[in-house]
Amino acid sequence: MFSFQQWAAQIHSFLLEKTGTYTLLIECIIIGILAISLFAILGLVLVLMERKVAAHIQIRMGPNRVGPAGMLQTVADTLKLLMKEGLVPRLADKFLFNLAPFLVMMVAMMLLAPIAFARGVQIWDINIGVLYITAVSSVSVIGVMMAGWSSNNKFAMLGAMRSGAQIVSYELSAGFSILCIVVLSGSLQISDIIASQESGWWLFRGHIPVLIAFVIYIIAVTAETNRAPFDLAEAESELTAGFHTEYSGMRFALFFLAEYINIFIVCALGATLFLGGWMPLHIAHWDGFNHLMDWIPSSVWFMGKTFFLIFLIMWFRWTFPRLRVDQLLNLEWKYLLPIGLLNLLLVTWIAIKGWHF
Amino acid sequence: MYAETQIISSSENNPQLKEGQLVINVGPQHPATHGVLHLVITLEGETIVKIEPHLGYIHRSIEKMSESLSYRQFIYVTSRMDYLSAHINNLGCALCVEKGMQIEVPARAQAIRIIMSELTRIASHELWIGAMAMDLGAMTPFFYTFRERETINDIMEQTCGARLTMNYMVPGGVMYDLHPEFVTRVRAFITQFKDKVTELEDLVTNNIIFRNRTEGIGILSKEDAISFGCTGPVARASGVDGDIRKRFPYTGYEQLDFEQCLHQAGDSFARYIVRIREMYQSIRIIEQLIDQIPEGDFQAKTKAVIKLPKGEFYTRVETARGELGVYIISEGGTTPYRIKYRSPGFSNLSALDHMARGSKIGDLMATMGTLDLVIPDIDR
Amino acid sequence: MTKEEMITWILGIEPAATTDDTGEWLVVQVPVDKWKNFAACIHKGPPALDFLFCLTAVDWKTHLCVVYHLRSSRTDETMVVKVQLDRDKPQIDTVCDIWRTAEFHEREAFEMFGITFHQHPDLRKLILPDDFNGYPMRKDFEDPVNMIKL
Amino acid sequence: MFIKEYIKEVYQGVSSLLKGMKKTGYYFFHPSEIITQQYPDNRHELKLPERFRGEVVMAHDDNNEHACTGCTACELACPNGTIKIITKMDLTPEGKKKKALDTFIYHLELCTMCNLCIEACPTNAIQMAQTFEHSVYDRNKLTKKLNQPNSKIREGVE
Repeated sequence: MFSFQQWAAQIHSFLLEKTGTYTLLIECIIIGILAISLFAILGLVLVLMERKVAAHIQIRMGPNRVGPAGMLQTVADTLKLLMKEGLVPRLADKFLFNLAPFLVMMVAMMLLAPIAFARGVQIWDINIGVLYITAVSSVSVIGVMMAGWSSNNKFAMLGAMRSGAQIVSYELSAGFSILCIVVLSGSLQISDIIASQESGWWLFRGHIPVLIAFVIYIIAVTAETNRAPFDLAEAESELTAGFHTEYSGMRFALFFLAEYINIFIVCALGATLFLGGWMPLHIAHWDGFNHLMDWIPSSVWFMGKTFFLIFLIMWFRWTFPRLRVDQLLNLEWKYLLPIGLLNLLLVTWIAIKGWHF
Repeated sequence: MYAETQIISSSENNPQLKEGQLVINVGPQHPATHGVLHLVITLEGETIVKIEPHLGYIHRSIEKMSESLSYRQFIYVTSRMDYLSAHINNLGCALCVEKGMQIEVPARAQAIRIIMSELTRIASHELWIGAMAMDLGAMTPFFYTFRERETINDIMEQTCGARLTMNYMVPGGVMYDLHPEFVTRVRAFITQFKDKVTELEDLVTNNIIFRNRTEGIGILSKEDAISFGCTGPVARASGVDGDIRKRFPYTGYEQLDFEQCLHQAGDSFARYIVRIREMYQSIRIIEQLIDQIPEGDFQAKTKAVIKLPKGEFYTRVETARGELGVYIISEGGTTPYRIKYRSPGFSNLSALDHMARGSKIGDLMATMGTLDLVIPDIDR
Repeated sequence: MTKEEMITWILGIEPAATTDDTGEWLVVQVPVDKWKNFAACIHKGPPALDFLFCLTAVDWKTHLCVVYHLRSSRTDETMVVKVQLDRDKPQIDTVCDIWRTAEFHEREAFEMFGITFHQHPDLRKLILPDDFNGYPMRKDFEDPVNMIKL
Repeated sequence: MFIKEYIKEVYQGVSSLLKGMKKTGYYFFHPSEIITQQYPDNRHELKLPERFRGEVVMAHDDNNEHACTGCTACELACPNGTIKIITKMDLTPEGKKKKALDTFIYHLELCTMCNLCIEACPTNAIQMAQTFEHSVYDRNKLTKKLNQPNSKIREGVE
């Protein structure tokens, strides 16, 4: 069976043999390079995917000129953005203006650490993995606010303020949905959560409350990543481009990339929590079926689930109109939060009684 | 005589602004203004305190231009005013010239004119629905409505020779006869339209986000609609029965059976619904005519050089946006002495400030979107 | 209401007005100083001419003429009111407190013909640039750069 | 009941959203509905309607003859000054002087394709062509001379 785990072990022993004490350092560098290249590839793939999904929903063909079936379109776009001049407005706060895209990007990179990509492929299996993700992802709002404030542009400023209100409120709902799974699996560690889904994914085992938690999670993370229909921070028909109005060239590309990386991470987390991460589809006591499912590599399972969720979020984006600011907050505080709280109680009750499958 | 316009200002350098207020410029380059409309908006947080339109970015002074063009030539310029209902603009001008010349238009030409006008109206409303949904953040309906609009454009292209600025109307009738395939293609379009327009129900009309964004937003009362001179769907959504086709019928609308779509709510959703229902009425009008277009001439015989008698002539037609008035003052020569186009968008725009005050910026997009502003129509 | 009835109604309001019923619609000429009062009366009605659907000005070379097209929103009475102005110093009272649509139309007439509308709340240029000189819709307007004579 | 209405509201909202997603999902999974035209690739099968107004051309027959008498009706009919006709004096076989076309200048960059010149032409000498790819790098190329060199008026056209 194909597995990254063996490779990793082989490389590790090889390095240990050759370099001895520097192994850790070299491994860190390798991981860093891998993470950055994963970022680049993910960015390219996700942008292309978004454009293709949008095109097909909108009865168009999407990019189809650069490369076979338009596959290299995003590469060309990236090259264009690299060559573009990065303008800084005259009265902008230059330090913060330049820092903001990197901050947003760094947050996205840090979030990558506890994600389990396949069986045994995880950068850092921290024992508070879920907490770490919720904590770090809130830092990205600082980058957005920084960008909006330092641009010295009223549209950017309005967008940043909206984004602040939005992300801070929707983190609550996302947190409650995550807590549901934490309660069920009894651990904050990503590997433990995945292991707890050995006999079936939580989405199927947890009755309706987990289903509700999943829906709330998807809505909340759509809002957290500033995606339509919650893209108020960059509502183009109202605020032109919102917080990144004044950004151009590579700085803009970093924002753009960070948005897609964030989507990937929240979807990966959603897949891990609700759909078992890299865990193949297992049904308790069906050993033959489970064995068959194990033949599909775990990385394929993980990527498949994550991209399914990403597709779902893209589908939202190209279907719905945008909400208004007060409606957005109403949705959170009047609907999602009360439902989420009640739901958490239900899930806890289920977990205590052991009613889940 | 007048105070200098301050385009960009904040509370620091503008003593008129109160603490906490800020001024933003929506336009002339802004995704929501569909053209080069420039709105200077005073905000308090997200709430709109005042809207001040600045016009004229594409003012071509069509009125002045028309003073030097002959009565045959000036018609084509009006296609460039409200380019989405170019046919109806042309029709208004042709009717005004015919009124001055006192010529009778053949029955066939009249039927063709009505069918073309109604097709134009459907095309315009289709575009509007797409563009308005896009203003509210839903990108996809735009493409679905454009698919239907494209069919109309193709029909227009086949018969009139152009897709947008047709210049199909001439004084005394239409420029050429219908294309042989016209009738079958229009029938096919009607089937397609009835099939596909229901998609909008799922995507836009019943969508809870759309409903929340438009219901109760940008309310224009009946009294205000009259006072601001609003016409067209904007006025009808407020309950003003001002459909020119019904109240002051022209070119044979009086023989047709159709309803004037009225709504009493006066909010953005009412304007949306009125336009949707109007498309169905347009289809109804086309259905009545398409099978019995009278035979005969498509153009009345006119002299090569048209001279209007001395006097004043005013005609009004119902474009997709409202009442277009063409006011020609003739001194008896080959060119008009003065032409005034009473454009619907200009009056409708003046109500924007009243409608949007006190609402959020997001609501402004819903209000402005449902006014269906076409900027060349406002600027002329 | 027939044209004859309207004429008697109008002359009852404003004896100085002259009427002309040869055209499609009744045309009333009102002296400029009586206009504001007259406008308020015809707006009140009956028949309430509450819909000002066209406001424009015409340059007759000897004088300027402001033309108001009015109709009732309930009934079909339509009336054209013309007010003659002095060409060198055109001044008239605003009617935008009676028909609010007049606000924009008067601003347009102001910049295109140079007519001053007294008590207009915001009489600034609407369409033309702020530093534009001259009144382009007047017959004697010449712009050697942008106007192309065919 | 407050709770009942609350749940009903949520249910109606969610179901309206799902209906919209069903519609867009239908199009996503039905690529046959795509209406994009691959424009520069489909050039050879692209057929414009015969009435399409692309540019004004003057038809010449095999003998390099056209039907333009140089009457300037089109020039007068044109609202934009797009057409400029230069005439010359020809000698007829009988030795009489006769006005004839020298150069038919057509400014494509001014033309709005309003068709008024075609309508005005008494001899059907000019027509609208269906070409539409008019972009050039030099604006001067848009000023065209419509009559071909050494062409002359067809016999019998008055």
